[in-house]
Amino acid sequence: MSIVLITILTLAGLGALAAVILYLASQKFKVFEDPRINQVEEALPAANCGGCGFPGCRAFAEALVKADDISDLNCPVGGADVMATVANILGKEMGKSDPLVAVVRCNGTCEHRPRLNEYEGATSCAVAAALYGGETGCSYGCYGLGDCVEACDFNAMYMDEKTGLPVIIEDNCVACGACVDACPKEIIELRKKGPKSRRIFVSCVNQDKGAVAKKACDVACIGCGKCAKVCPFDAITIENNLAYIDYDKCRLCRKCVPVCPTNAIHEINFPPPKPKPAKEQEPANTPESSN
Amino acid sequence: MTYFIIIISAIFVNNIVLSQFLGICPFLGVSKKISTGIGMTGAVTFVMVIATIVTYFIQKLILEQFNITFLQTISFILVIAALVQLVEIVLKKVSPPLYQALGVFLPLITTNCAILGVAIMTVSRDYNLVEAVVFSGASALGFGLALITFAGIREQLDLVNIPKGMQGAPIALVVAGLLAMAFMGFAGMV
Amino acid sequence: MNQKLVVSPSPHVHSGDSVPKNMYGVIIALIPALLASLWYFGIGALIVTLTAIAACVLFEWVIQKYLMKATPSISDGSAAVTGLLLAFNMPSNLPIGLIIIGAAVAIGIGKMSFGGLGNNTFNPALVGRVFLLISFPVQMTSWPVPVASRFQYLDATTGATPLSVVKEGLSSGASLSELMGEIPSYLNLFMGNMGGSAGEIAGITLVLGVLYLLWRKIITWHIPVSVLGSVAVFAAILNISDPESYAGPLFHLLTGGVLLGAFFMATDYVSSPMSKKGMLLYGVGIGLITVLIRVYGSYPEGVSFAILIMNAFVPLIDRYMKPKRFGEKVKTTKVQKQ
Amino acid sequence: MNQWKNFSKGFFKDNPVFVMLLGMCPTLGVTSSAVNGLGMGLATTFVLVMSNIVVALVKDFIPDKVRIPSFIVIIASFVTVVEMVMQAYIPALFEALGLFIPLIVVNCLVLGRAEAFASKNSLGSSIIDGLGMGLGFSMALTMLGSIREILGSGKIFGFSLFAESYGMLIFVLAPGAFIALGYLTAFINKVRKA
Amino acid sequence: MGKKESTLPSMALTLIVITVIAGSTLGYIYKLTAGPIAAASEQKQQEAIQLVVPVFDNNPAQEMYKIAADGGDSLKVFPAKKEGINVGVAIESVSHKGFGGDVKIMVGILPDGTINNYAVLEHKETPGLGTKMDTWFKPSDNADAGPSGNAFANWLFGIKSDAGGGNTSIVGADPLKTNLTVSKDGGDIDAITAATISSRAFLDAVQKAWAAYNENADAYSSATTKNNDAQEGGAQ
Amino acid sequence: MLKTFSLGGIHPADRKISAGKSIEVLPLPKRVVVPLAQHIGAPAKTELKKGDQIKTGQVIAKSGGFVSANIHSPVSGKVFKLDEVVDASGYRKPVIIIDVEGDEWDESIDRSETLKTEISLSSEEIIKKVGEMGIVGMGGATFPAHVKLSPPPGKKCDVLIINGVECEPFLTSDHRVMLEKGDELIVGVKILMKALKVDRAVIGIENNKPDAIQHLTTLTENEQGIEIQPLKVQYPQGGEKQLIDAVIGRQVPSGKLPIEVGAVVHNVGTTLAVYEAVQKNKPLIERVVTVTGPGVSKPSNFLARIGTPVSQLIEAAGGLPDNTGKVIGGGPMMGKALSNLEVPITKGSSGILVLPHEEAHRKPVENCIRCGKCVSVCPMGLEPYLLMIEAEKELLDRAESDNIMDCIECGSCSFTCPANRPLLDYIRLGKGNVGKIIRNRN
Ligand SMILES: Cc1cc2nc3c(=O)[nH]c(=O)nc-3n(C[C@H](O)[C@H](O)[C@H](O)COP(=O)(O)O)c2cc1C
Ligand SMILES: Cc1cc2nc3c(=O)[nH]c(=O)nc-3n(C[C@H](O)[C@H](O)[C@H](O)COP(=O)(O)O)c2cc1C
Ligand SMILES: Cc1cc2nc3c(=O)[nH]c(=O)nc-3n(C[C@H](O)[C@H](O)[C@H](O)COP(=O)(O)O)c2cc1C
Ligand SMILES: Cc1cc2nc3c(=O)[nH]c(=O)nc-3n(C[C@H](O)[C@H](O)[C@H](O)CO)c2cc1C
Ligand code: SF4
Ligand code: SF4
Ligand code: SF4
Ligand code: SF4
Ligand code: FES
Repeated sequence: MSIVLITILTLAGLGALAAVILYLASQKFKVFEDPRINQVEEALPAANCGGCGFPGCRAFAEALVKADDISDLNCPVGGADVMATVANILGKEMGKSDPLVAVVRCNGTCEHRPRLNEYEGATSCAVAAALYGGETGCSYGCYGLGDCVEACDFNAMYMDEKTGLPVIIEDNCVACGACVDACPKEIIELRKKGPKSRRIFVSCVNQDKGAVAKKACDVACIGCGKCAKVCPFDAITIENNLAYIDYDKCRLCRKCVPVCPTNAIHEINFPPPKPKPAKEQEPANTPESSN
Repeated sequence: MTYFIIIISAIFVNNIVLSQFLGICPFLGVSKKISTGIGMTGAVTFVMVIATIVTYFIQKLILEQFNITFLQTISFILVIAALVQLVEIVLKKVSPPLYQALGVFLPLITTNCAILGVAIMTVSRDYNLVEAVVFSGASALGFGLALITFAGIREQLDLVNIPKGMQGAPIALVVAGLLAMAFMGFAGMV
Repeated sequence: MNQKLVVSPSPHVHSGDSVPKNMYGVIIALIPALLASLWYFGIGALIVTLTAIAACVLFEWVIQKYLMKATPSISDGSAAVTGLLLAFNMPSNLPIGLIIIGAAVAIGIGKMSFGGLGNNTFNPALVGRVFLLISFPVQMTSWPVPVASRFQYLDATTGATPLSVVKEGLSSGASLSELMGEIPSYLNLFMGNMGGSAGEIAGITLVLGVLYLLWRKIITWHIPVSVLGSVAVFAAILNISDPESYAGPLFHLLTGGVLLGAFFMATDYVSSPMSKKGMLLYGVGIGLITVLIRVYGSYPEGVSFAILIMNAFVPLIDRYMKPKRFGEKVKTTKVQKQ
Repeated sequence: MNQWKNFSKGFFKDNPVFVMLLGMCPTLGVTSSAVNGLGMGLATTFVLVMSNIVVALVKDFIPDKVRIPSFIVIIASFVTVVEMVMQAYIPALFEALGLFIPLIVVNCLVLGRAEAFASKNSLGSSIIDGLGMGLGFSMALTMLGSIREILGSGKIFGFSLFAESYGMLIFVLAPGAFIALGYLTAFINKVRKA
Repeated sequence: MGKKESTLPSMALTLIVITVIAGSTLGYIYKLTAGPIAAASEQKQQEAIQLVVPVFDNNPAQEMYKIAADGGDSLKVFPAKKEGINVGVAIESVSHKGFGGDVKIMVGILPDGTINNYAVLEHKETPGLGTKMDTWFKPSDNADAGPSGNAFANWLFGIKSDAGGGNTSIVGADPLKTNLTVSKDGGDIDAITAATISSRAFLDAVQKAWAAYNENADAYSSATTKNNDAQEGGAQ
Repeated sequence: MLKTFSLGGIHPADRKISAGKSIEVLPLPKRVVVPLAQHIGAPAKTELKKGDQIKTGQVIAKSGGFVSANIHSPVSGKVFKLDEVVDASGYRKPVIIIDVEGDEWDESIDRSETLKTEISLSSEEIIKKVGEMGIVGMGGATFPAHVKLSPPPGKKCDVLIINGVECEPFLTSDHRVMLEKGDELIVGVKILMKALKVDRAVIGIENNKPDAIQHLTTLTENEQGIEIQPLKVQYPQGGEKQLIDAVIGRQVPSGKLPIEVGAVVHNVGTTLAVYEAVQKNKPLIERVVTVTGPGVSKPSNFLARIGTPVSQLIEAAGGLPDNTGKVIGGGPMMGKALSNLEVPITKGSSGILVLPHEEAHRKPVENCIRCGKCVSVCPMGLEPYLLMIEAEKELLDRAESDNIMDCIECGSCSFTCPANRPLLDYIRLGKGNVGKIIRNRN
C-alpha cells in the first residue's frame, strides 16, 4: 500500500511541479512565433530545390506567411496542389500558374552543326564558355557538356550521345529552373506546358546574321521572318536575327512550322503532321527528343 | 587523479558514442556540418550537466529515501523533458543569439539517450556530486569530440564522389565504425 | 592541316607526373625492406607479401568492375601499394585466409566504399591491419623469430617483440634495466634482428626507402620528421621522469613499426593533411598518441592506431590549417609612412 | 490510409532503422547476438504499441504545452513495466540488454510515433502503426544481430555454425556494429529501390 | 495538436492525472514483480553455489557471513553443509583488475583447501575474449567447442587445435601447491590467449577468495577436517 | 644563391628554341583586323566609317575611359568595314578591318633609327603621352600603361621594376628586345623613372638569359639607379607579385596592387614602347612576336604590325607543320589556344606557339589523390585542389574565404597534378563567379 502511495505522490508531485514551472516560464518568457510557418513548411514538398526563388522550403514558407499576396509565388515542385493547400492554410488567394516545362532551344546536333575544332578542357559548359565560343561556328549553341543535366535534381534530363544535345524527360521535369540557371548559353527556357503538353517554339538562339548562322548550322534560325509573316496571331517577333514565339499569343495553329526554311521551329506532342518529307518520327509519349 | 581518470575515460576510452552506443541518433543526424556539430555539442553539454545534477538530487533525496528506485526511469525522463523545455523557453527569451545557435537542437535532446544514459550511469556508478558533474561534462565533451570529428569527415566526404549505393547513411555508418575502430586504440588506458 | 585544332584552357603543358609514377615510386622505395623481410622471415614473408598484393589488386578489380561498374584502374598501382604495406604490417606466419580477409577489408571497406583512390578518409592498409588485429588477436600477435623461421611458414617459431617484452615485463613488475637485457642491441634493432611484422623490422632499409621517396619528391619531410621527432621527445620526457619505467627515445623509434609508419603509412597522400603546417600537427599527433598507447594503453604498439586516429582529424586539420598565403605577412617595412 | 500499407510500411518503405535512422543506440548497442536483437525489438514493440494506444486515446485531453511531458510519462510507465517484468521473468535477457531497457524511453522511434502518428490518428491505425513499426524495428535488430553473431562468433540464435575461433571478434564490438549496419543499410536501400 | 488550451489548471491537472494513473499502475506492478525479481536474483546465486560446491542440504544463503579480504573488500561466504557437516564453502569474490571493470566470481573451496569449481557471476570484459573465463579454467574445456576440425579451414585461418596446450585448469588445484598466477608472471596457469589481463583478474579473484578463506579457515574447518578424505573423491 | 620568390613555383622545360633568332620585320599583310578591345578596361570607341582613308599611326579609336587606351592604325589604307568577327576567344568582338595600301606614316612620327637619350618632357607630359600613344602592358595583361604610371593619391612608388623575366617556356620576344634594343630600353627605363619620380629601377632577368644579363649590365654600368637583378629560373617569376617578391622581397598583400608596397612593374616590351612613344612620338602599332614550336621549321621573332593574322606569321615561320594539334596565342603556361588561325595579333600577343598532336592533348582526368603537390607549387599559397572542388560544386562563399581571388592563373597547379586534374579550368570559372558576387555586393 505505502509503496503505491509514495509512488503516486512522487510522480504526481514531479508532474505538477513540471507543469507549474513550465507554465510560469512560458508565461514569463513568451515569444511569439507564427505557428503557420511550420504548418506551411509541412505542406511544402521539402525538396529544397530553390525553384521557388527562395533558399529552401523553410525560407519560402516564411515568405509565404509574410506576403500579403501570394499569387505570384509558386512552388514548382509541388505545383498547384501544394499551393492550394498553402493558400488554404493562410486563407490567401493563390495565383494560378500554368504548369511549365523546360525546353532546349538548340538543335545543333553533330550532324547539323559541323565541329571546327576539338574542345579538351574540363567537361563543363561553364568552363568551356569561359574559354571560348565552342567547337562549332555557332557561338550561341549548346556545348553538349551537360552542366544542365548535372544541375537537374529530378532525373529529368540526359545527354543524347548521338546528337550531343541534352534531352528533357517531360514527365519528370518539375520546372524548377535549375538547368536554366546552369546553362551558360541561356539555351534552356521554361515554357508553359500547353494543352495536352503541346507547344511550339523556335529551337535556336543564334543571333548571327542569316548567312553566318546558316553556315555554322543547318537548322539555325536565320531570321528570315517567314514565320512571323505567316502567323495569324502576331505571336512571333524577330529580334537580332532570331525569331521568338510568344507562348501567350501562340494558339498552336502550326502554320509557322512548315514555312521555316531551316526547320528551326519545333512542335511537340502534336499528332504526326500530314505527310511531310521531313524526318520527324516522334512516338507520342517519348520524351521530347531533340528533333 | 580520479577526476583525471574519469575525464580521460569518458572522452577517449569509453567514448559515449563510439564505445557506449549512446546518443547515436544525433551523432548521425546532426553531423552533416561542422558548425551544427559545434552547436549540438554546446547544447548537449549544457543540458547533460544540468540534467545530471538535477537527477542526482532526485535520486538521492527522493528515490533512495523512499526506496522507490524503480521509478528511476520515469522520474528522470520527466525531469529531463521538462528541463529541456524550460531551457528552450528561457533561452528563447533571454538570449536569442544563443537560442539561434543551440535552440534548434534542444528538442532533439530530449530523445538523446546520452542524457538519460549518463544520468543513469552516474547513479549506477555511485559517483558523488562533483564526480557526477565531471563525468557528465566529460561525457558531453567526448560526444562533442566524436561528433565534430565525424562532421569534419562528412564535410570532406561531401566533396568527393561516394559510390551511389553508399551515399548517405551507409557511408556515415562505415565511417563511424572505422572511427570507433581507431578509438579502440585507447583501450585499456585507464 | 587535316585534323581539327585542339582547344583547351591553359596550361598547355604538363609535368608528366602521374599517379602510377608516384605509386610505383613507393613500391621501389619498399624493395629494400622487402628484401630484408625475405632475408629475416624467408618463405613466410614471401607468401604473405604475394598473397596480400594479389588479393588487394584482385578485390579492387572485382569491386570496380562488378560493383561500381567502372573501368578498373588497378594499373595505377595504388592497390599494390596497399597490399604491400598491408603485408608489411602483418606477422610473416599469418595464414592465407586472414590475409585475404585483411585485403578485403582494406580495399572493400577502407577504400572502395568511399569511391576508391583519393576518397578514403582512413589509411586502407591500416584499416585492414587493425581490423585483423582486433578480430584475430591470437594470430596477429604471434611473431616469428627472425632468421630462425626462414624456412617455416605457419609453423614458424615465435617469440616476443621488444615492445611486448617491455610491456609484459613492466606489468609483471620487472624493471626496465632488467628487461633491456632481453632485448637486442640498438644496432641489431636497427638492422632488423627482432620479432615483428614482416616489413617493419629493418630500420635501415626503411631509411633507405624514405631517402629515395624524398629524393624523388614523392613525399616531403614534414610528416616523417614530425612523427619521429615527437615520438622521441615524448619518450624522452617520460624516460627522464622515470628511467626505470619508461624506455628511452631510441628504443621507441627503432621498435614496433614507428619507422614504417612514419615513412610510408602516415605519409599516404590520401589520408594525410595538405598543408605543411597541417602535416606537422598531424605528425606530432601521431607521435604523441603512439607513445601514449604504448605506455598506458593495452596494446604494446600504437602506431597503427595513432595513424588511424589522426586520419580522422585530417578533415578538421585541412579545414583550419591553411597553407601560408602569399602576402599574408608583409615582411618588409611599410613603405608609405605619411 | 490502407491498413495493410500502414502496417507494412515499417518493414521496408519507412523502416525505422534502415530508412529513418531512429533508435540507433539500441540498434547498435544490443545486437551482438540475434536473441538480444529480437528481445530488444519485442520489448520496444510492446512499449510502442501500448503507448500508441494510450496516446491515441487521450490525445484530445492533453494541452499542447505539456504534450511532450505527458507522452513521455506514458511511455516511461510502459518502459518501467517492461523493465520490471523482464527482470522478474527473464533475468538473463534483462542483464544482456542492460542500460538499453530504460533507454527505450528515449528511443526516438517511440516518442516519434506517438508524436507524429498516434497523436493525430485513430486508435485502430495507431495500433497497426505501432505494430508495424515495432516489428519492422525488431526485424532490423534481429537481422543485424544475426549478422553480427554469425560473423563475430560463428553462431546464430546461439546455435554454432562454425567454431568460435573463426569468428571476427570486431563484429561483437562497437566498430563491427557500425560497419555491419552500414553495409546492411546499403544493401536494404538497394533492394528497396530495385 | 492539443485540442485543449494550455492554461495552468489544465496543464497541471493533465500531468497530475497522468502521473497518478501511471504511478498507481507502476506501484501495483512493482508489488506484483518485487517477489519474482528477488527470487530471480536469489536463484542465480543459488545455482552458482550449487555449481561450485558438492551436494548440500542446508541453505547457504541464510548462513551467509562476510569476511574481509585484501584490498578492503568484504567477501560473502556461503557455507555448504550436508547433514550438518561442512562440505565446502562458496565464496563470492571480486577483482578490480579486469580489462573492462570488476570481475565477480563464485569459487567453491573444499574443506581441504583445494578448489572445487567456479562460476563467473559478472564481468565487463570484451565479449569473445574475456568471456572465455566461463570455461577456460575448467578441465579440458579450453579447446574449441562446436563443429570445427576442418583441417583446411584450420590451416586457412591459423586455428591451432591445441590452443591452450599447457595447464589452464584450476579445478582441483591446491593453491598451496599450485601457483595461481599466469605463466607470464611466473605462475602455473596459462592465460586465455590474447586475454592475459582478464586471466590475471580472474586468478586474482580466486586467490583473494582462497586467502580470505585460509585466514579464517580455522574458524570452521576444524570441525570437519576428518571428512576430507571422503569428500575428495566426489569432488570431481 | 640567386634570388627568387618565396612560395611554390615549378620548372617547366624552357625550350627557348627561337632565342638565337634576331628580330625580323614581317612584311605588311594585305588586310589587317584591328580589335577595339585590346586592353583591360573599357573598349576604345571609333568614329571611322567604311571607306575612310587612313595613315599608319593615326588614331582610329579613342580611349573609352581612364582605364582604356587609344588605338592607332597599324597600316595605311582604306577602311574595308567595321564588323564583328570571331577573335581568339571564339566570340564575336567589334573590329576595324583595313585594306592595306602602301605604308604611309603619320608625319608626326619620327621613324629614324637614332637613339634619343635626352628626356625633354616632364613627368606629367610623359604620362599623358604614354596614354595618347595607346601603350598598354605588353607582358600579357595589357593593362593601360599610363594608369600604372599615375599612382593613386596617397600612394608613393619608390622602385620601378622592369620585367625581363620571360618565364614562359618557348617565348623569346622580350629576350630579343633586351639584346637588340638595349640602348632604347635603358632610355625607356629612365623615362619611366622620371614619370614615376623614382630614383631606383631594377631589371629582373632570369638566369637562363646570360647574354641579356651581360649585355644590359654593360649598358647600365654608368647609369645611376638602374640595377640588373639576375634571378633563379623558376616559373612564374614573371608574375608581377612574384617578381616584386623576388627582386625586393616585399609581398603584395591579398587583393592589393603593387603600389601598396611601393613598386610598379613594367615589361621590357612596354618599356621599349614607352621609349618610342615619348622620344619618337610613335604609337603602339607593332610589336615583337615569337613564332615557335617543336615542329615549326623556322622558329622566329618577328616585328609584326598589330592586326596581322596569325596565319601569316606562321606562314613566315615556315608554315603550319603537318601534325599540328594546337596553336596557342602566347606561351604554353598562360597562352590561349586558338580555334581559328585568322585571328589578328594584338598589343598583348607575345608569341604564337604551335604544338604537335602528341603534345596537344590532355590526359584523362582522375580522382584527386590529395598528394598536395598543387598546394606546394602554388606561388600564391592557395589550395588549388580545394578551390577546384569548391568552384565545381559552387561552394562560392567557401571559395572566396579560401582566397580564390588571389589566384594569378599561372597554371602551376594543373601543370603539376599527377592526376591530370583541370584545376585551373575550374578555378578560373570560380573566380569569375566569385568576382560577380563580390561586384554585386559592392
Ligand atoms: C578493445 C580491446 C579489448 C580487449 N579486451 C580484452 C579483454 O577483455 N581481456 C583481456 O585480457 N585482454 C583484452 N584485450 C587485450 C589486452 O589489451 C592485451 O593486449 C592482452 O590482454 C595481452 O596480450 P596477451 O594476452 O596476448 O599477452 C583487449 C584489447 C583491446 C584493444
Ligand atoms: C582592375 C585593375 C585595376 C588596376 N589598377 C591599377 C592602378 O590603379 N595602378 C597601377 O599601378 N596598376 C593598376 N593595375 C595593374 C596591375 O597592378 C597589374 O599591373 C596588371 O593587372 C597586370 O599584371 P599581371 O600581368 O601580373 O596580371 C590594375 C589592374 C587591374 C586588373
Ligand atoms: C603567371 C604569370 C607569369 C607572367 N610572366 C611574365 C613574364 O614572363 N614576363 C613579363 O613581362 N610579364 C609576365 N607576366 C605579366 C606580369 O605579371 C605583369 O603584368 C607585367 O610584368 C606588367 O608589365 P606590363 O604592364 O608592362 O606588361 C606574368 C603574369 C603572370 C600572372
Ligand atoms: C607516399 C605514399 C604512401 C602510401 N601509403 C599507403 C598506406 O599506408 N596504405 C595504403 O593503403 N596505401 C598507401 N598508399 C597508396 C594509396 O595512396 C592508397 O591506396 C590510397 O589511400 C587509396 O585511396 C601510399 C601511396 C603513397 C604515394
Ligand atoms: S529539366 Fe530543368 S527545370 Fe526540369 S526539373 Fe530538371 S533542372 Fe528542373
Ligand atoms: S544546354 Fe547549356 S548547359 Fe546544357 S549542355 Fe548545352 S550548353 Fe551545356
Ligand atoms: S593557377 Fe592559381 S591556384 Fe593554380 S598554382 Fe597558379 S596561383 Fe595557384
Ligand atoms: S596535384 Fe592533383 S592530385 Fe595532387 S592534390 Fe592537387 S589536385 Fe589532387
Ligand atoms: S536511440 Fe536515438 S539517440 Fe539513442
